[in-house]
Amino acid sequence: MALLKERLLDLYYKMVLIREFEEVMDIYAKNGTIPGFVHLGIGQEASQAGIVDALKETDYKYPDHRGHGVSILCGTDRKLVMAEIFGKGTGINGGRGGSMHINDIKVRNMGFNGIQGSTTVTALGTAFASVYKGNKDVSVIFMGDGTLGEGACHESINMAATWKLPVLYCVINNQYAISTHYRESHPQKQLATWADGYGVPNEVVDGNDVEAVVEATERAVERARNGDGPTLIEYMTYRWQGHFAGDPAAYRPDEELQEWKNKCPVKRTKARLLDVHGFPEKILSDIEKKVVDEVQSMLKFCLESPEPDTKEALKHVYAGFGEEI
Amino acid sequence: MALLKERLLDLYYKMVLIREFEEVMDIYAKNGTIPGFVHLGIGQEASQAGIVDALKETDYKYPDHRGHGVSILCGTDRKLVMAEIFGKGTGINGGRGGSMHINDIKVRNMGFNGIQGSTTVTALGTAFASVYKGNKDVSVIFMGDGTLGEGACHESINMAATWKLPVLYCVINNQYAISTHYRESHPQKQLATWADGYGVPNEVVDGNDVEAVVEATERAVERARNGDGPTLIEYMTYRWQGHFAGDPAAYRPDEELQEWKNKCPVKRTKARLLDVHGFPEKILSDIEKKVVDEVQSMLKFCLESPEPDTKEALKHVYAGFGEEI
Amino acid sequence: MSMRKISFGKAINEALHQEMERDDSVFIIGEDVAKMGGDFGVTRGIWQKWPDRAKDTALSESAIIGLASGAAVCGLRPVAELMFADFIGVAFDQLVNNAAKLRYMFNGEVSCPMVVRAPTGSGIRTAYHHSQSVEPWFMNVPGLVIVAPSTPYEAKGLLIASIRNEDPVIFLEHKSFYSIKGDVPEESYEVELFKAEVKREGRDVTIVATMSMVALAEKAAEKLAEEGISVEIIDPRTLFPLDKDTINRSVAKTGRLVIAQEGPKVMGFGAEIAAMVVEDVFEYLKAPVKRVTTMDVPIPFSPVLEDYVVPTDVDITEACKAVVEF
Amino acid sequence: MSMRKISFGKAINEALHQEMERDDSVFIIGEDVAKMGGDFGVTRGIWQKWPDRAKDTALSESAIIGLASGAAVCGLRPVAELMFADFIGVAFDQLVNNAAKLRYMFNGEVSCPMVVRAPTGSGIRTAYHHSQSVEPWFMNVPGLVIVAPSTPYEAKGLLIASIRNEDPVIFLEHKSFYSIKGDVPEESYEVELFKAEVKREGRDVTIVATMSMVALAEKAAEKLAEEGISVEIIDPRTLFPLDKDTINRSVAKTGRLVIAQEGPKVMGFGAEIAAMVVEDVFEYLKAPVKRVTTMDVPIPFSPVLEDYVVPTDVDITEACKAVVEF
Ligand SMILES: Cc1ncc(C[n+]2csc(CCOP(=O)(O)OP(=O)(O)O)c2C)c(N)n1
Ligand SMILES: Cc1ncc(C[n+]2csc(CCOP(=O)(O)OP(=O)(O)O)c2C)c(N)n1
Ligand SMILES: [Mg+2]
Ligand SMILES: [Mg+2]
Repeated sequence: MALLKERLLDLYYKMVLIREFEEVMDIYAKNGTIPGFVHLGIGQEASQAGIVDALKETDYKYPDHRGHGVSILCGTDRKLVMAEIFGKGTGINGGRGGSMHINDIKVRNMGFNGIQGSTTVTALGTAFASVYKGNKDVSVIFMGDGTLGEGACHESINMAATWKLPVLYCVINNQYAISTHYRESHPQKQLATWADGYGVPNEVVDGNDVEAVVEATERAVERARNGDGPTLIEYMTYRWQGHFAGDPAAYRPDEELQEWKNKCPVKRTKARLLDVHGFPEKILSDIEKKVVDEVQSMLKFCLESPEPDTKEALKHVYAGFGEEI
Repeated sequence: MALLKERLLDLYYKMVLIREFEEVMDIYAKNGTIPGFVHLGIGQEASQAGIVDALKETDYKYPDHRGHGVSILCGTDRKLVMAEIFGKGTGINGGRGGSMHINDIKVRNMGFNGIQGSTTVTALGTAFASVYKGNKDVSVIFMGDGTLGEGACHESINMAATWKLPVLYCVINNQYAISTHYRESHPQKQLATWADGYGVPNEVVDGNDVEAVVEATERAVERARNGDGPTLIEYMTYRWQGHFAGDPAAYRPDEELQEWKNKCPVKRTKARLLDVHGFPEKILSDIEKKVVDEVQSMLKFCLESPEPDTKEALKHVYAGFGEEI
Repeated sequence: MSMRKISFGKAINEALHQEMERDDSVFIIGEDVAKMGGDFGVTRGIWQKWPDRAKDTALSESAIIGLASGAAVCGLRPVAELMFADFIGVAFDQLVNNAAKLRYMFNGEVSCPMVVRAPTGSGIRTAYHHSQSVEPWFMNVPGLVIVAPSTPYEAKGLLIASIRNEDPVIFLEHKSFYSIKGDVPEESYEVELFKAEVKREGRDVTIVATMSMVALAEKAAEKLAEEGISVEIIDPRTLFPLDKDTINRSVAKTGRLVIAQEGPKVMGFGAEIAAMVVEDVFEYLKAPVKRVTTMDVPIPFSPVLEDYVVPTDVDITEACKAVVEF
Repeated sequence: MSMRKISFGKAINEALHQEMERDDSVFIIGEDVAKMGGDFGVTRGIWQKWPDRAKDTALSESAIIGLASGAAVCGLRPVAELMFADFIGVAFDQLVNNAAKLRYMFNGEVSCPMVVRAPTGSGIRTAYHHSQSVEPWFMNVPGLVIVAPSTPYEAKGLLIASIRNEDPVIFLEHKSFYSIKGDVPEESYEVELFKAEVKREGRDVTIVATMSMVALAEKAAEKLAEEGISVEIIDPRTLFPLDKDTINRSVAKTGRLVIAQEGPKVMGFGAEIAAMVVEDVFEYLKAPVKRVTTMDVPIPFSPVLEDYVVPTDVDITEACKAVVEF
């Protein structure tokens, strides 16, 4: 079952947007304008855009550390996401978090966490709250293949499976955790089968096929909303860049990268829109141009934004003690 | 394949010994002579004796907190184990650990740990050392059904499976973690299937059938010694007492307890020795008498033992700093 | 208010019942807290009244704390139980890196109103994995609140205040207290957080004591009174963030400070109190500060060993005399 | 000894190579430490030489620390890397309840000679989960050793001593140091553990500083010298257990103490130092002790915010003046 062509076109826009956003971030990370570490999602656009597309705004989303793309699609004013990455006072979190910590409670972007695996158990709480309050919001965790090594993942899926909590484990298998291939650190051929041990439904999908991503995710979300408990989906994909902007990624073979570049999720969607759905080239190139403008205007906003007021550093430590009482 | 009858007779002795030992501990815990918490293994003798019987003295053994029985079968002078439970100066650990912490490095009893799940990762280290040094000692973890909830269990089996470490996970499923039945806190019908998620061989055995216990354990130990990696065995059994000596265990139905008392592993072995192997009643009753004497003589030793010297409390904190430099 | 004597454990139980009654968003979660009513019996009767608001979990402390923090962000008010405070080690990350920082992470747009109840301290012969004093592990982590009652009255009122507080609270219950009785009002009431209590007024020396040490300090004070030494006892009650003023004012008055603390000396909570005093009211100090603490060892099992390493009222008395005679 | 200038990171790398060479029981383990040579490049070249003695793991910090402690009990000498010290939170239990207590548990019949290397501290714009100073979380746990070098020379010598030490060592590497160069002998050598270093002698005020704060203290000392104030700087190097004598003696001489510390003030390691001094050498104190620390907040990301909350040499200078002028 394929997606409606209008939806696919919109997803194309979103994927191109992620690509462009990340490429600009790459430049400004490498030239030193953006401080700290920046983890880019180039190559993973289909999984990022497709998963978010299968969700409602009220679903709780826990992006992983490679989560710029997810964060700009959740409903937050995108320039505020970029400003956060630059550490500006206009950033969605006032510059206190940066690239590794983007949250927006208003759209239920529950934020990335610097401690891998940690959000798998936090998500139990938002899922539990859905059940407690009797609504149907699903808690969706984005996590890398490497992250599956953490003990918290076990405590999470064990509890979610036992209590049939509305949780979705989205394992974005880009095959490496920094330099370590998942086959060197995990015993499974496909990580999805890990969920078999808990009787949790699971499947492997082509993470570069945005339609497959949307469909698998929608099925799982549906199951969670119906009270049938968690699902784990493994999205097979690849990150084109190193672990962080600037990492030369000497640990992996060039041919492998090339092979995955050939499977570019953006190009692939474009081909489908042109060849199968018969969109004229012009519509797509207009989208691409629009995206460039959009990202440039965000960039302008960021570069012109003021630094945070230093006093901000001291705020929001406690709600009920000190300043904010 | 049944065990040789001499071996079964010896196992009978060991099971009767555990039973008697624990019943005496129960009395002295309830009358207040033994301080702190005491977790008794009554009802689980077949699993405890059977697993130890399948091991070599050089294998690394990590008893669980219900581990008196295991500890008296590892080769330690038994009265020193009992003295530890009484907190006497003659205890195997000088009284610093008590019932919850019995260790003896000389026989590779690596000790129980008050933090459930913790030994699953420590055991990776002794298993790793076996591989590193090129010997074939297996690291054997005793753990309850409840303990399987801890995140450390995942990190452990994931690493052991990936590296094919000589580790054996002995899940003693006595069905309850304190008041909580394992079906209420875990999604699996049988916990053994959890290991499927890691591709780790696993099986469920009747934990009250000492022969089945020995055989399954020996198969798994053999596999580990041959470099074929970890195995998980689930031993189905039941604890007759509450969680600790004195716990009324109101949380479980009387019929359930009665049903399992009918499956008494000691009686069952006795019946087999009498009926199948044709041992005369006298040989068995002599064993029973001998055990009573043995336990009474340990008890006498313990009651007459001195309290620890208070100065001992300050020793052995550091090997390379302070007093012991 | 209608007073009657109930135990420390019962006082906590009553606080939970009254808060559950008052506010639908309060729920309890932990190992054996529901059907059995808790390992120490503190949560009895809750599951029977509110079966959907009392959850027995697997042995999964990270999941318990993680779930609580996620639910708190959604506006619920979880009260999680760790069976023993020592087990906080396996959930340390969740408290330190998640719960404590959530509000800061979200730029002040969420709060994390959760309580983690944790039986703490030594004295019941449970050795080094069930007898630790964990407060020092957390007092360097801004965003957390650590509450430590020393009477049934405080236990009830501080727990109610903790549940209503907007930030993550680690609520320490000294496990030797559960059966100790004291006057507790039937009605619901709050004991103010972040406020130290002057338990006894005096002139010559200030003792800062918490939980199990308060009664020892009182015993010491009685003895010292006979010898003409007048002791002021302060119980911080909230260990973090600390009510600095009350302590500083007292030391400024008496000029002498003894800290009575369970748990190893080095970097115990007494370290912070001594440091604060020598920074803030140095000019009033007439004598060295003294810390009376557990020895710097893991807590051993055997009663003679445990009693040897834990401080006594005699230790406190002697420390007070030493600073008065300095 | 043949000196040359190498970086802090290279000094550690050299220590590892030399110890691996010397002793077959030494091995390294951690995330990306083998094939890639570590996230900060500190373990480069080891896997190439000793492929069986360098293990890349899954993201499983509890397993890393657990494996290390089990292997150490078997006589091996693991050097584990945590990619960032902050991740110690998910392995907290393994260090506090297992490694730290193993020897005590076994009645002195085993020891646990392991090293956990952990890049620590703030300054590289990595926000609150990659910038913490973790030493206060562990300084109340008898059985652990915490080592904190502040020069390449110390890094090499202290790491070698740590590997040879019989107890579990948390070896803190300030992540802002890795590319800083200094004189380091080519040969293998030990810098003694449990021994503070007087980095500068002086008469008027003692500064106790560690890691990143040492250079700031030196800068402050230069400025103060121009104003006629003579500063003594002490770097504990082993933070726990502490070399009390060296610090107490210095404070007895100068009569004044300033502690420069990264990490939140409350219950930072400075608390213990201040408390020790007011207990042990009170009679020599001429002024209040002052703690110059990071503010009591999570470390924010934005450079202007991070720089605002972290102490500077000016803060140290002013604190010294304040205590001298008291
Ligand atoms: C608890 C913890 N351990 C280690 C790290 C360091 N770290 C950050 S990302 C990463 C690799 C993660 O790999 P994966 O989950 O596959 O995500 P990817 O980077 O491939 O998107 C590591 C080791 C961390 N942040 N937290
Ligand atoms: C980390 C941790 N969590 C909780 C406990 C408290 N506790 C001790 S034993 C136990 C139940 C264990 O059940 P199981 O593993 O099935 O063993 P059993 O008692 O049935 O032999 C619990 C909850 C603990 N000691 N450590
Ligand atoms: Mg990956
Ligand atoms: Mg059980």
